[in-house]
Amino acid sequence: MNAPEPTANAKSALTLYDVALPSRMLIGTAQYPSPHVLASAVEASGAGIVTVSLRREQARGRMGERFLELVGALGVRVLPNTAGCRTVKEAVTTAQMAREVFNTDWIKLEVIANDDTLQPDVFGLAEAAAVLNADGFKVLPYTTEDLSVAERLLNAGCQVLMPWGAPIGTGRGLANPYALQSMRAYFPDTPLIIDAGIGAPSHAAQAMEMGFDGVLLNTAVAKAGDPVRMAQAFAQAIDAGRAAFESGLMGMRDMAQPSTPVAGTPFFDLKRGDA
Amino acid sequence: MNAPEPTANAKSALTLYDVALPSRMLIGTAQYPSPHVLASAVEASGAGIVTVSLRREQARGRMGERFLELVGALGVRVLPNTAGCRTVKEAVTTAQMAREVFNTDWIKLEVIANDDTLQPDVFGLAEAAAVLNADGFKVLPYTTEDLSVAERLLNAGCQVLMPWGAPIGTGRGLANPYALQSMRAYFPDTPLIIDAGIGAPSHAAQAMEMGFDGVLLNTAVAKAGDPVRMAQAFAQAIDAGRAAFESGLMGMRDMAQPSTPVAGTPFFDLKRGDA
Amino acid sequence: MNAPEPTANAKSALTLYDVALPSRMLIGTAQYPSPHVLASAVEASGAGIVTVSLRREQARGRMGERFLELVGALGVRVLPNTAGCRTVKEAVTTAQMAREVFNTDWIKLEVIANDDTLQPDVFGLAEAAAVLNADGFKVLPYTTEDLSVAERLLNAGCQVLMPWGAPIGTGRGLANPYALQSMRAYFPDTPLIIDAGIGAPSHAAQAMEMGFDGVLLNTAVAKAGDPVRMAQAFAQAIDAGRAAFESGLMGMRDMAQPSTPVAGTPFFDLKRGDA
Amino acid sequence: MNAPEPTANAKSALTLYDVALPSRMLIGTAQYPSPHVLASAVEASGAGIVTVSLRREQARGRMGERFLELVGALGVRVLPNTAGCRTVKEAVTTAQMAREVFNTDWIKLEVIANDDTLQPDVFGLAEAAAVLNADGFKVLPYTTEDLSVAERLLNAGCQVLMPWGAPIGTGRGLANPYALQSMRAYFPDTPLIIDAGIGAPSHAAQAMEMGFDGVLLNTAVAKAGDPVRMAQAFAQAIDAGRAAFESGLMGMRDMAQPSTPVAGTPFFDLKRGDA
Amino acid sequence: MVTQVEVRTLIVNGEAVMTAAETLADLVAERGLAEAKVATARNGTFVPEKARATTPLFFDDHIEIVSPRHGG
Amino acid sequence: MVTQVEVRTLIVNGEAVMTAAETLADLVAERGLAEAKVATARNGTFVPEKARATTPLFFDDHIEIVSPRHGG
Amino acid sequence: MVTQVEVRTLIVNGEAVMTAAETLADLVAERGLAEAKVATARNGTFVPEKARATTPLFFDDHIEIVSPRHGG
Amino acid sequence: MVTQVEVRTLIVNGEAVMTAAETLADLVAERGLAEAKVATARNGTFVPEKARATTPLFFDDHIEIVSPRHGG
Repeated sequence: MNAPEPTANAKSALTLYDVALPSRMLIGTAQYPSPHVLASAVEASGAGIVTVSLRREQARGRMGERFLELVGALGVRVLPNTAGCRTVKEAVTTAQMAREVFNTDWIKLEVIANDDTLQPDVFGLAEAAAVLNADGFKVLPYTTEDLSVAERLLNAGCQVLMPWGAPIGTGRGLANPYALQSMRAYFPDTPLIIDAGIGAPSHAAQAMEMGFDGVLLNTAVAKAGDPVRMAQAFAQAIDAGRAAFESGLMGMRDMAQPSTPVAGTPFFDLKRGDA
Repeated sequence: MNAPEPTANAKSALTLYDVALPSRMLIGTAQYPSPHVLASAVEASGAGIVTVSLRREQARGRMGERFLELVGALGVRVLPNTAGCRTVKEAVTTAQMAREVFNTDWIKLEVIANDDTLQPDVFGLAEAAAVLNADGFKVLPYTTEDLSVAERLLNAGCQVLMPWGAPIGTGRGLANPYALQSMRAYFPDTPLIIDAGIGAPSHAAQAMEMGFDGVLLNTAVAKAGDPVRMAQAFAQAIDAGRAAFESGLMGMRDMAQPSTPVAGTPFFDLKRGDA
Repeated sequence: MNAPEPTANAKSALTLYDVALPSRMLIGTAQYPSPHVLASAVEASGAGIVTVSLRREQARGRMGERFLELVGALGVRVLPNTAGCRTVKEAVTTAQMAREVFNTDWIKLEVIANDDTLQPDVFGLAEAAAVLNADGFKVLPYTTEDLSVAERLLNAGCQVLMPWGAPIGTGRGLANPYALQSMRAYFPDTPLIIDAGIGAPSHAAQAMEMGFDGVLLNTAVAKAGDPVRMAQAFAQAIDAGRAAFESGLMGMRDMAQPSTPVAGTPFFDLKRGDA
Repeated sequence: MNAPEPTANAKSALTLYDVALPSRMLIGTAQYPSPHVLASAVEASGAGIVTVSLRREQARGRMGERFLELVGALGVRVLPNTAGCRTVKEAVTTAQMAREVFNTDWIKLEVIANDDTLQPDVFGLAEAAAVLNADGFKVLPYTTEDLSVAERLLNAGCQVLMPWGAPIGTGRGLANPYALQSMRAYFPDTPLIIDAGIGAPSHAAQAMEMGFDGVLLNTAVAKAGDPVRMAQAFAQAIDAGRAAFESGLMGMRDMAQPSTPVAGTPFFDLKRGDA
Repeated sequence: MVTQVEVRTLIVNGEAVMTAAETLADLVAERGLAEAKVATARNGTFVPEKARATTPLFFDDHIEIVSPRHGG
Repeated sequence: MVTQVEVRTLIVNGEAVMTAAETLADLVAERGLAEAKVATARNGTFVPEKARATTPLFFDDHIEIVSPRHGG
Repeated sequence: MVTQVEVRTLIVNGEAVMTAAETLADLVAERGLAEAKVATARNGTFVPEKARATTPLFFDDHIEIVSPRHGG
Repeated sequence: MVTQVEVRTLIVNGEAVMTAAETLADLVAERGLAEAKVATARNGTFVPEKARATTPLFFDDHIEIVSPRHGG
């Protein structure tokens, strides 16, 4: 049977903060048409980590409880975010609240600079990362491809970085593949997860082919016509991209080169005769 | 169990010339490090069609026989090509020889214009296609994204077109995605297979996301460090791209848009107070 | 008057069909807000060739006469087109009518394949080019980047080719720079003019930097907010791109390299001390 | 002498720190084959600002004096840089030394993060900018397209920003045009100069078409085969790009649209008859 | 004596036209274009100016009369 | 004897609220959240669950009470 | 009695070959390919297997004998 | 009477230098740069021209003396 074996990549599974994960895909839990679709999409993705958030409680806490039950049933690790935070203090307090409620010291750290691009405020990000690392958190910072910011985050104790592909929710793919390639080359040993901006499986595959360690996405799955099938498509594409990276991609050439052998081509002498 | 099911796409399998195929991937048989790797790569790809060629016989026909046995054991359909042909007559005669030896009326028609780009000679291609269609062949022409050439080929009786992604063996991916998208839109009902130039799974996924019906490739698998695993990677990427196309991809946006809900963001009033 | 001086590049001026031209820019005469703006834009462009057309006469021939007067006053060479022609016969007859009315044997040959892309029907184009060359015309065919079509046109007697940048009126710039670069390399001695699809001066400069011999455009000037100034902008960009091509562009590098000298950098030892 | 006239764009000339400049081009003084070529290239560029540096004195100060004389004779404003500085202290001290020697309070502030990309250390940059602004400098920071860094620099008192196009000396053009466009939109009123990475006039024109206020470059001119002519080519391209921006560029379209009028096309009824 | 004039229906520039013109030159003159900068074709084939006078017209002929216009 | 209850105005989750709660634990209980999976902050600083009972409330305190939600 | 055999020079697969074969079938057999999976062309035109025995060979004929091979 | 001159080892522009100069101004003059267009720093801190004469030198001081050069 010639079907691709999804377990084939088991030996190269991703390890973040000493935790071995079953997949290089991380998936968000927002914007799905229904809790059922969310659960099915997460399952179809094979992701070992889902991102979650904290929001002001509603309906006497019932909403939060139902969500926790839903996520708990998925059997995956939760990664709370600090989405929407604009300052170091907001991000730190949100992280601390998340640690208590979600019972995890992992945090996807977002400190947002503006509404147009939702890009990280790299100063706030670095400062919050230092505070949270000192407070015992395992910080996964949402950052840019900036090497000086990356270095600051690593020095602050982060062991994983999550550079953006493109602004959150734009679905543009890798806006600056050249800089991302530089980042990959500059930090060969740091787990780097592309987070945000991924719009299609081909984008995710491209990131993996470049050697990134994983991809975190949400909108492209949740807002697909069929989120469950799209989740599976991304999972396949991420596996494919990683396998390609590990299998050794051919280089690009400027000039064409026949695949079929030239030696023994029939009529070759006739041609010369014609010329 | 959250593994992607490779059979999920069964219902959307590709049909070419009324033949239902198990996969949207077509794979070449040239340039592999060994017959064993070739066989394993084809199997890993799940492809239902492999391309083959005719070359001047060597070793009293033993070479051809061994190759036929190898391909026969794969249990797939063979698609002979006319690689290396420069004229209509060469291509037609090669096709006729192939029909006899391979016992199939399918032909991947190549009429090559020059060595630098190995691009089709579109005039010779159209003429040879007409001759071969009249002679009862099922022609799969290797062509460009040119709509006027495509129309001529369809009028000549071709029911499948195989536009290039980029010149053979370059691995550049889709050199002109804009024109290929126009082609897809202009011929919504014709099976269109991207043939040549594909260098990475992400390229194949992109083609499928654009709505192409399949991908034919050779060098990117055969020349990979690990061809077998690369074949599987391409198979996954092609499945992923097709699934994404059928599942409805999100559109691209210029402005960022939060995935995590904005409503209920903590500290929101504090922020206003600060401002 | 701030018009660019067409003599600036005198020594590298373009020669087409043995006619020396004062500029590498060719400009269309359609879609301007007024005849006055048209005249001023052509003048500002410095172009030595303007394209014109034939349409069914209106107002007892007055319209055509006024247009001829307008163009005549510009002191430039007219290049009639066969825009809108779909068949060889239409294109040939239109060319013959144009020769009589405009008193020139130069013809911009267009044989259009479809309305979506307005791309050349490459078969009709090649056939019409052969007919017109035999009839004594100097044919400037609007073609694609296809090398086999180009070769056919040259064999038919064309001494200039005009490949598209992108479909007419789209303003997308060079849709397939890789293929255009191949074309330039493959025909080093044939005058190649990029015709259609140019939307901005940077597109025109890019084409010239790649070694193309000239640029023909219309919509990007005529539909600009200020067509006269835009015409001049294109003229400058085309001059700039050509000058850059002739002056020897630096190559691209992957790694950064300081422009300011490294030797003698102050504090260099302090740094080592710190490290 | 064929130098472009800097007064051509007089009404749209660039103003930085209340100083009106004759040109939107800024040019570096390094890497030229000879002092004479340097002087001629600067003159041909029409630039009103040249960048200079400080290096350890050699030859009893004669080298510096000759360079100052050379630059003084150009009649342009000098903009000293802090190239090669890695720390805030180095950059601040270098700026202070430059102020004394060059007798200007303008400084192109560079704080470099690493040798691979020569990208700004955005933390050091922001801190040094604050120190230097407080010390009375007019700071022109070499920065990235990062909006949060930009905001920090503006808050520190910078009135001009100089985002990179691509890493210094790579000649790649605009590596992330999407993000640069966001930056332009986000800071509509701040003078933004593209600094570094520009390799060809078309790159410079593109930046200007996007609405950037100027371009600073060095290697692409100094390392050209003919630096003087290349300098002029860049000047033209920058003028062209600015003029295009101010003249209102046409939008891009997906579908082709005839430039020649459709109404009155001959043979139109015949065609219908044929169909 | 009464001269009988034959009137034909032609398609001129895409529109049906009734005319008594017997040659293409007549037709061009009838439309006030004798001196105009126009070119002509009959049934898709170019008719040079000099040949118009000797080019007869028949029922349902398709005539094109074109003049210079802006173009791209 | 009458016990006098002091009522304070707080900002809870961005809205002005009148409450007699004297501690953050009281407030959480008053809103029916004593057993709920919520986390709390007072004036921008995290208050762990165990500290709520010893966290007094003052006029115009800004209190956040948050619970799990989907996120990206 | 002596049978005289005529020997011809052909171009087979691009190389000059001296052969006594009178038909294409003879030539194929002479090369040990009678049972092999090969296809043939004479002077650029396909010769089906069944027609080989009736296909005579002449001086300077260009013969192609091809067999299956890998291809892209 | 003999004046005893103290000689110090400094790092000037990255190289170890033995000098009797007591001030930065002395050092600059010693190197023939009294009239030259140079700027100076001591241990990473800028020393304006006017302050050189009052800037003493100590063992192992790091001195930078820089002059204009081309730059990008």
